[in-house]
Amino acid sequence: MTAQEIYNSIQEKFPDTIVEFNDSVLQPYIKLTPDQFNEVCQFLRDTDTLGFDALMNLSGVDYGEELGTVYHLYSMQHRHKIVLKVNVPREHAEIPTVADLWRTADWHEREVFDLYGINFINHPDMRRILLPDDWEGYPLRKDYVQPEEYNGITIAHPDMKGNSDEEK
Amino acid sequence: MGWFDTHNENNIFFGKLEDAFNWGRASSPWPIGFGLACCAIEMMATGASHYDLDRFGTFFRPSPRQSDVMIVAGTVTLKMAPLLRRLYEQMPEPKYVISMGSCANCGGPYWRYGYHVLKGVDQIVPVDVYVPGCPPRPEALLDGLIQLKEKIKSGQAGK
Amino acid sequence: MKKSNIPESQFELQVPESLKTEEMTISMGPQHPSTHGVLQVILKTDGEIINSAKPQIGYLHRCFEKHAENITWHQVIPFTDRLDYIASMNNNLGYVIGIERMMNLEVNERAEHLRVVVSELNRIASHLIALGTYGLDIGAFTPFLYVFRDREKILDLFEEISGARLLYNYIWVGGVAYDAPEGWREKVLEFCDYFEPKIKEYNDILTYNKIFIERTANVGVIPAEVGISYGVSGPSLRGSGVNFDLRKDDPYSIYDRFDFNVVVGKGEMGTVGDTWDRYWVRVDEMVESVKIIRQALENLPEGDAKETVPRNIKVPAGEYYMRTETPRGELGFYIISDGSKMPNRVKVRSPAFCNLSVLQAIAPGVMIADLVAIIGSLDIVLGEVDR
Amino acid sequence: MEPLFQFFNNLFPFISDWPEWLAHTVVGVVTVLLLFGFVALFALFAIWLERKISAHMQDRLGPMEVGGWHGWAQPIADAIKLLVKEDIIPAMADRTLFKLAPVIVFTAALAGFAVLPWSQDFIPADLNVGLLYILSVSSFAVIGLLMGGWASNNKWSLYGAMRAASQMISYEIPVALALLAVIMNAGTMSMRHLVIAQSGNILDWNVFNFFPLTAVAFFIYFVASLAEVNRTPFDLPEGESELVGGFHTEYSSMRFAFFFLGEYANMYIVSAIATTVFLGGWLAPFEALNFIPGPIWFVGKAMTLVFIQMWLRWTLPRLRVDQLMYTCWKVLTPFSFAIILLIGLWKVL
Repeated sequence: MTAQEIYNSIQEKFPDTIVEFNDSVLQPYIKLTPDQFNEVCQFLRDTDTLGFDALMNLSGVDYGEELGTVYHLYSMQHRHKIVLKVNVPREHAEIPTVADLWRTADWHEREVFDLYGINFINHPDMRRILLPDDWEGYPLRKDYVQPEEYNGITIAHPDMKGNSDEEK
Repeated sequence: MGWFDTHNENNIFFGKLEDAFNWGRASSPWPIGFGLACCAIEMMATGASHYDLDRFGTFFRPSPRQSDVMIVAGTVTLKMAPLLRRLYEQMPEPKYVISMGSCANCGGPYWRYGYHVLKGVDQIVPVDVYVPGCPPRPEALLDGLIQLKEKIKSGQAGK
Repeated sequence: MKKSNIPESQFELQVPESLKTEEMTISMGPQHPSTHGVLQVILKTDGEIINSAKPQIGYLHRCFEKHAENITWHQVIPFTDRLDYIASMNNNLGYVIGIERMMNLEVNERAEHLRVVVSELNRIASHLIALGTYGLDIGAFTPFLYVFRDREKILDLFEEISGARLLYNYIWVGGVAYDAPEGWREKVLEFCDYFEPKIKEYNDILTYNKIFIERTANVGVIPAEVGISYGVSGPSLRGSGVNFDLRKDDPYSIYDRFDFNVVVGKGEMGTVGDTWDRYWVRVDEMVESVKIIRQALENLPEGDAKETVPRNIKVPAGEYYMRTETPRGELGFYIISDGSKMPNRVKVRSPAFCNLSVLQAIAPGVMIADLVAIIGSLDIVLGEVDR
Repeated sequence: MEPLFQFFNNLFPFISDWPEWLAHTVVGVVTVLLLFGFVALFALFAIWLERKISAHMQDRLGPMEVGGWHGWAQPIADAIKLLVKEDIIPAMADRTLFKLAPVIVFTAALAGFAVLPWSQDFIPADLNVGLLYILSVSSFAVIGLLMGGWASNNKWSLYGAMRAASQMISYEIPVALALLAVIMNAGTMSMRHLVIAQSGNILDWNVFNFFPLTAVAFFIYFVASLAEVNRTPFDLPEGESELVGGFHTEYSSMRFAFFFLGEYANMYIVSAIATTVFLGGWLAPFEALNFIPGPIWFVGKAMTLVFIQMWLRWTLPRLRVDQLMYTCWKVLTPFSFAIILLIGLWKVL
């Protein structure tokens, strides 16, 4: 199935959720609203003609004004793929989880939460995964400032203070 | 500081005894099998057939209680640092630390933007020998170990 | 039609109610001989039987993605080395091809061939470590040293071509860092001749050892749909009988020109998808890799393989998800470029990360010794899990 | 102590002039010292040997540097190092049990040496229930392991201890039954008389006696004895890849060394029992070789079995707990019962 056809079938079922469809880039993507996202994913997975049974990748992205998550879906059966995007505002970053549909999303969403601070609604275990539980801030946001120390350990080496931008 | 350390200054017998002890310590440094990252693979390669650490009486122990040397092989992250310190504290005296690879020495390539990387394991445990490289070749680790032996024999290590 | 979701853990504990005792919580790792690095698994056990196993990761989180946003396109390559430090060449390849596709760059034939040869050699080296450490987990020490002996020979070849033993930084955008030195091709062929009979040696000492089979067959079965849902890929998924290999199914580089088989677990010793199958897929994949190497070297064109683009490249704005088949499975680089000299975002979809997440699904109900076998059979590299 | 006294009397005739109490005391003390020396030296040698053997099997060299020739001083250096290392007792450990455990393990191994018949004359204590004694004494070791694992207050140690207890107690049964098969024939439990009953050439040894029945019994004994001394493929109590160090995870310095020595001494004891019971003890395989003294044959045979134990260790993977129990209760025990039955029938018919 081509991206256009996938777009059409979503358009038919969930006409209000699609924000943007771009077919002219290397990998066509569909941008969706967060509202009915879980239902759309369920539809994509469980419709026989679509059959997206594998979530290849789930990544958080910082677009500047907005945060977003990008889902790369693949169908083992039909060997086609599609990219889904969901953008949310920085302050109130909440997206419905898809961890119940693709189990791999469980850890991926925790990772996005850990590094971007996007909260996934209905996720079974929304904790930090990579960083320690008492870490502050979301490091992969573009405006993240590296803290001075963590639990009494200096993060930046004493020798590199002052000349940090020299090598750039 | 044991009793011998304070009494061997002017005493031939204890001095010789201390030498014998140091020979024993230097001749069988058992490292704790504790790999952190890339360097751990080179550490394994050093222990394996081609380089064979066992020639020098070194073989890996799984438990910190039975080991003498901690080879910090790889990047120490801030999440790992307290655990590394605890492992060090679980080892019985006298104990030695070899810092293997750039990451353990100073943070290595994660020096600049590594918000979660400890810049040098010497911030949390005292290091006896630094082995440079990213990762160090097995020969370099062997050399580090021999340097440590020399240091133990002369009674300067682990202090 | 609504399909059922895969539950978090689908296996019921098989202990009779009358035998149940108090639950004990144990932390396995981060320093434990068989966690393959700094993985921590929180176990809840009932005697020897595991009720739940929750992997705790992040002890090797080295901020790769943050680095990638702050350094130039070329400077990211050495960092990709350090993701999956056992199979660095494959990691270089995935990232570099991603950029090349975004730039729409053609690579010359010799470089393509060399890339395939070094990737497959590295696949063998990586599978060798997987075999050896797996034997170690099961309690056999000697195979571990045998595989390291043979791995050294591959490392010698790599040292000759790239100058490094472990982290190569060899595959660059537009080509490779150095052309193969004179006589390298013959040495690789020599290695292939040496290596093929060795596989039989491993089979004798480990694969078909009765105790080894007893320990691994029917243990830690990953059913195909569970595996796919958890994002398991590579040999671990093929062990479950899924014929899915990106070298065939989503071809990159020049893999579509070679003739090789995709090895799929058949449940020869037990159930399809058990740990023995996953192990066996790796053993057999080494044979296939040798096949690919021979074909690639046979047609190795003359010419210059060095990269043709300047070091300070600018990738046109856009985004691309590039996935390649590393020894651990589907390694994806999701690269976003805003047209500047540095990437805007590089997200790594690491195979070991997804493979490890399946542990919580298949661990309940097995014994502690089996858990060790399962972790070993998933062949994780913590550098890649935590990035 | 009669044969022992005879032995020393032959060597040093003057001791018969001494008062009886003095002579017996001196002989006793000297024997104990000899045995202790042998155990310590043997353990050190076996550790060195195991490292060399494993190394050569694995395409490497093993200890080469310490002491010069092939690292012969390596175990001495290890011993010195362990001796002067800090002795850690974990804060929450049961201190008494923790200290006692390695002593019990080592003593149990040492006590077993009392009844080994080194030659026709040299046997420290010729008990008429020698075999029974050695079996019961060596099962004390399991108490030591259990105590050590429990007292450490470490969960991995506890697992190791539990595994050790279940494994060693279970495997006592096939060991005893396999030996019983031979005792039925020989009609004695004295270690010395068991060997004397095998006099002749190699075909008179018990292992070839009721061929193949006793040969199978020997095999069962050997397999079960591997489990008794926690050697691969039955090294579950300390299974490194599963339980870190098993029961000795928390042990450091000399206490750990005692566990280590105890393990190697136990290896020798089970091999020595097999030698005595099945392989003709100190006897030469052929009359023509009788000029070689008995102790050399005895130690030589036992060392061959020790070598096989090491060989197996570096070849085989480890079994799982349930498979271990399966092997014991559903394979070895029924087979040894069958052998006893068949030998009994053979004797009757």
